[in-house]
Amino acid sequence: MGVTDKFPDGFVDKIAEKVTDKFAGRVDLGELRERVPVDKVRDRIHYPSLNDFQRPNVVTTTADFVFSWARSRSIFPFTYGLACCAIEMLSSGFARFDIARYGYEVFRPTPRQCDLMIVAGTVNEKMGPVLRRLYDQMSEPKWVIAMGACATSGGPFYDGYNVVNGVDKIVPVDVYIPGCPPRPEALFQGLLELRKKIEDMKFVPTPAGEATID
Amino acid sequence: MALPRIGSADMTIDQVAARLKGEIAELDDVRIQVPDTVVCRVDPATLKDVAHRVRDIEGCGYEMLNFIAAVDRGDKLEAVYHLYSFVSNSYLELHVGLPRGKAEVDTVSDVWPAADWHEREAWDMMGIKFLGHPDLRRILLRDDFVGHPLRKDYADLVENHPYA
Amino acid sequence: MTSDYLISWLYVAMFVAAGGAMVVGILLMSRLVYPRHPSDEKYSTYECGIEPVGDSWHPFAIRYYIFALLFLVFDVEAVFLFPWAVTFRTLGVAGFVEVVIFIVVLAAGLVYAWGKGALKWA
Amino acid sequence: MPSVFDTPAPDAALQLALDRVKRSEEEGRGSDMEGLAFNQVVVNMGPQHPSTHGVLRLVVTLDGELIKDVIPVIGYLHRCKEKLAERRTYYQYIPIVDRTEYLASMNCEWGYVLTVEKLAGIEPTRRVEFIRVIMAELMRIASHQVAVGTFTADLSPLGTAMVFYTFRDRELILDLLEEASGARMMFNYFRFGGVRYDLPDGWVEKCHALMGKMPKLIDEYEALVKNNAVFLSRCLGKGVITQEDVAEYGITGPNARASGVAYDLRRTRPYSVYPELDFRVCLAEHGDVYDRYQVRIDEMRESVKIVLQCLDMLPDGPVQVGSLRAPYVITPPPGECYVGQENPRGEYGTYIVSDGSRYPYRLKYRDPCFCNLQIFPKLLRGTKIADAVAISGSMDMVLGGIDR
Repeated sequence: MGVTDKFPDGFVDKIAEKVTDKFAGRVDLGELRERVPVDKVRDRIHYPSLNDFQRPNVVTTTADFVFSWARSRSIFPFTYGLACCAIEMLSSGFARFDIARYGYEVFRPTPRQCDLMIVAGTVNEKMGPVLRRLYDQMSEPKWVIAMGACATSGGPFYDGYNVVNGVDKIVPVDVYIPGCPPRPEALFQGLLELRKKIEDMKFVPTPAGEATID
Repeated sequence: MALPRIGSADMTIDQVAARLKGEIAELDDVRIQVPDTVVCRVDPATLKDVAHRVRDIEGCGYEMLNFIAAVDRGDKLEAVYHLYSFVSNSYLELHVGLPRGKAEVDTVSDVWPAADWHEREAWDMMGIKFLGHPDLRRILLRDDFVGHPLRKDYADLVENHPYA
Repeated sequence: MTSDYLISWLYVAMFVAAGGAMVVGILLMSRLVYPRHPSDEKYSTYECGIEPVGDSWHPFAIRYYIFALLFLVFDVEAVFLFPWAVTFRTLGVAGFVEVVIFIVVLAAGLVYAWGKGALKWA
Repeated sequence: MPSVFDTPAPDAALQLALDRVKRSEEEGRGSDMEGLAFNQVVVNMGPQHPSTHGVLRLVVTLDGELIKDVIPVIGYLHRCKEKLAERRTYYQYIPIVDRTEYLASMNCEWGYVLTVEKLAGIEPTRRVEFIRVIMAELMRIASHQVAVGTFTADLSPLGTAMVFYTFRDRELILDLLEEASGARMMFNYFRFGGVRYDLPDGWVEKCHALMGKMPKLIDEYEALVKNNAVFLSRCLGKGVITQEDVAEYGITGPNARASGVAYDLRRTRPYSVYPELDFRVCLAEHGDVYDRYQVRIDEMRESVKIVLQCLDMLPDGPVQVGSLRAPYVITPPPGECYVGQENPRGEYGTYIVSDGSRYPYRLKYRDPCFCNLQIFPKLLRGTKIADAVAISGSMDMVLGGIDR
C-alpha cells in the first residue's frame, strides 16, 4: 500500500507544485502545516516488544538483568546547571571528585542524547516552561535528580514571589539531594541511589500477589 | 579618546559640592555623605536637563552611572541615580521623588547608555515609567507577570503564579 | 580450478551477509526493547528550551555550499588514502611517489581556493 | 493540548527580533550578500546552552555566519533577593548575599557587611580586617580560576586541558576556605564587625605553603595557551571595549581594566586595610578578549602577593567586636548608604535604606555583571558566531548576580 494513495486525490501534486513554487520564488509554506499528522502514522504500526508478555519468563528476566546492568552503569547526565549547585556539579566532574568513577562523566548539552536530568539550582517561573519542554524532549528511559535545597523545595528562596517551590511541581523527580549546595560526595550518593532504582526496573513486572523467588 | 586619570582634579568633596551647587541651580538640599558622596534632590521635570549638565561639567563631570535604585517611600516613589566621576573620584546621588499614582520621569538612557537596563528594571520591579525609553519591557520577570513586586502594597495573588 | 575461485567469492558473500544481518539484528533488537512513548512535545524541535518560531524551510547562504564542496573533495581524498596506507609497505617507493603526486595535486586545489578567498566568510 | 505544528506565540524578545528582521528586509537591507535575497534567521542561544555559562538567553539574528543583532534576555534565575531583604533581619540576610555571585561569595558578603557596618557605625578590629582581605583575595583567585578555565575550555583543545588544571588548584583553595569557615562555597563567614570563627591553628602555615606554590601553578596555566595559534587567533582583536564604552555602560572590574581604565576600588576607594598593602593595579591597553584574559591572570598573581603580605602582617586580637550576642540583633539608625567593593567581576555593593527597624527597608544590589552585560549587543554585532562564544566567555558572567 503506497504512501500516496492514502491521501485525498490531488493532494500530492499540490505539494509538488507548492515545493517548486517555494524554490522558484518566496511562497510561504504555512498552509502545508496540516500535512500528514505524523503521530497517527506512528501509533498505527505496532512492533513486537518484550512488554507484550503478560508474565515474566526467562527471556524478560535475562533482558532485565542485562539492560538494568547496562543502563545503571552508564548514564549520560544533561548539563542543566542553573545556579550555585551547577558549580558543584561542575567541580564533581573534574579531577578531585571525578564523576567518571561511576561512569556518569559524559555530560551532554542536548536533551536528545541524555538520560538523566540533574536540576542543579533554583527553578523560577520564567524557567518552568523551558524545563518542562527540555524534559519532554528527552528520550525514554529518563530520570530526574533534584540537586540541592532549591530544586527540592525552593531552598533559601522559598518565599520568593517568582520561585517554584520544588521541581516536582514541573517534572516527576526520582532522587532528591539535600544541601545548599550539596558537596560532590552528596551528589555521588544521589547518583548511587538512582543506580539502585534503575537496577530493579523490570520489562514485565511480576503480577501482584505472585510469590517471587529472589 | 581616553578617560581622564582617576582623581586627576584633586578636589575635596566640599569643593565638589560647592562646585555643583554653584554650577547647577536645580539641585536642592545638597549635602555630603562622608567620605565621598554628594547627595541632592532633583525635581523630576528638570531631571533630563540636570543629567546633561551634570555629565558635562568640565572639572568634575559624572561620566558613569552606577545604578538606579527605585525606593518605595510610602507616600511617594523615589528613583535614586547613583553617579561616579572619574576626574574628581566622587559619587553623586540624585534623588527624584515621583507621585505614587503616576510615577513617570524622562529617561536618561541617551545621557548614559548604562541607564537602559536599570530603567527597565525599575519599571519591572517598581512600576516607574520612563518616558522616551527605547524599549521599556519587563527585564527580570515573565512577560505575563501582573503587578510590580517591590512595591510595599504588592499583593502576591495565587493566579499570578502558574506553578503555585 | 573454478571451485576455489567460487569459494573466495563465497567468503565475500558470507562477509556481506554477516554485516547485513548484524545491522538488521541490532535494529530489530533495539525495537524489541526500547520503551516507546511518542508525543508531540518530544518531537518538537530543540532550540535551547525555547519554542522555535518561523519556518526553517528557506534558502541558506550560498557560502555554506562552497565549504561543503571543499569538505567533500578532501573527504574523498582521505577515503582513497586508506587502502594505500594499508598496503604501504608492499608498494615500495613507487607507490609512495604516486600518492605524493596525488596529494600535491589536491593541495594545489586547496591553495587555489584559498587564494580566491573561498575560505573567508565575508 | 497544542499540537507541535501550529506556530507558537513568540515571547516579547523574540517578537522584537522578528519585527527588526521584517523592518530591515522592507528597507532592502535584507542581507549583505551582494544581491542574493537570503533572509535572516532568528535563533535562540537560549537559557540552556553550554557556552553561556549559566541561564543567559541571547536572541541572535543571523545572516549566515555573521550576527546581525543580539537581544540578551535575562531573568531565568531571578530569585527575588531584593524582596526577601524586607523579610529577613540584617543578620539572617547574609546567606542570601552569598548566593548572588556564587563564584565569589566571600567578596559578596564583604560588600554587604561593609555597607551595614558603615550604616550602623561598627568598626571591626585590625585582625578581622586582615582575615577579611585574605579570604577575599583567596576567593578572587578561585573565581578567576573558574573564569579563565571555562573561557579557554570553549576556545581551543589545549584550553580544555586548562580547565582541569585550574579546577584542580581551585580545590586546594576551597580546602583552605572550608577549614577556616566550614563550607566549600556558601561560607556565611562574615559578621558585622567580625568574622564567625578565628583561623584554626596551622592554617596560616598551610596558606603560606599554598601561596608559595601558586605562582608556579599560574605559569602552568599560561604556558598551556600562551602561544597556541588556535587560541590567539580567536582572541586577539576580538570584542574590543573602548574607554568611552567603559564610562557609558558603567563597566567595572577586569573588563574595564583591560581597556586601560585604572578603576580598581581597592585603590580608588580604599576600604579596610588595602592602603597599607602594596600591589599593582593590572592594566592592559587594547581591551580585546585576550587582554581581559591576561588581566585576570595578572590579578591572580597580585592576589597571591596580597595574601602573602597579609599573612605576615596578621596581628593578634579578638575576632568579634563586642560580645557574641551583639551582632545578632542590629538596628542601624534610619538613613541610606552605599559602599562599593572590588568583586572579581567588578564593583559590587548594596545600597541599603534602613528605617531603624531590624529589617532593611530597601536593599538594592549594584551588580557588576548586570552592568557589564549591557554592552553585549554592541560587541557582538557584525561578529561571527564563533567569536560570540569567545566574547561571552571573556566577559565572565555569573547569572546569579545578573538576575538577583
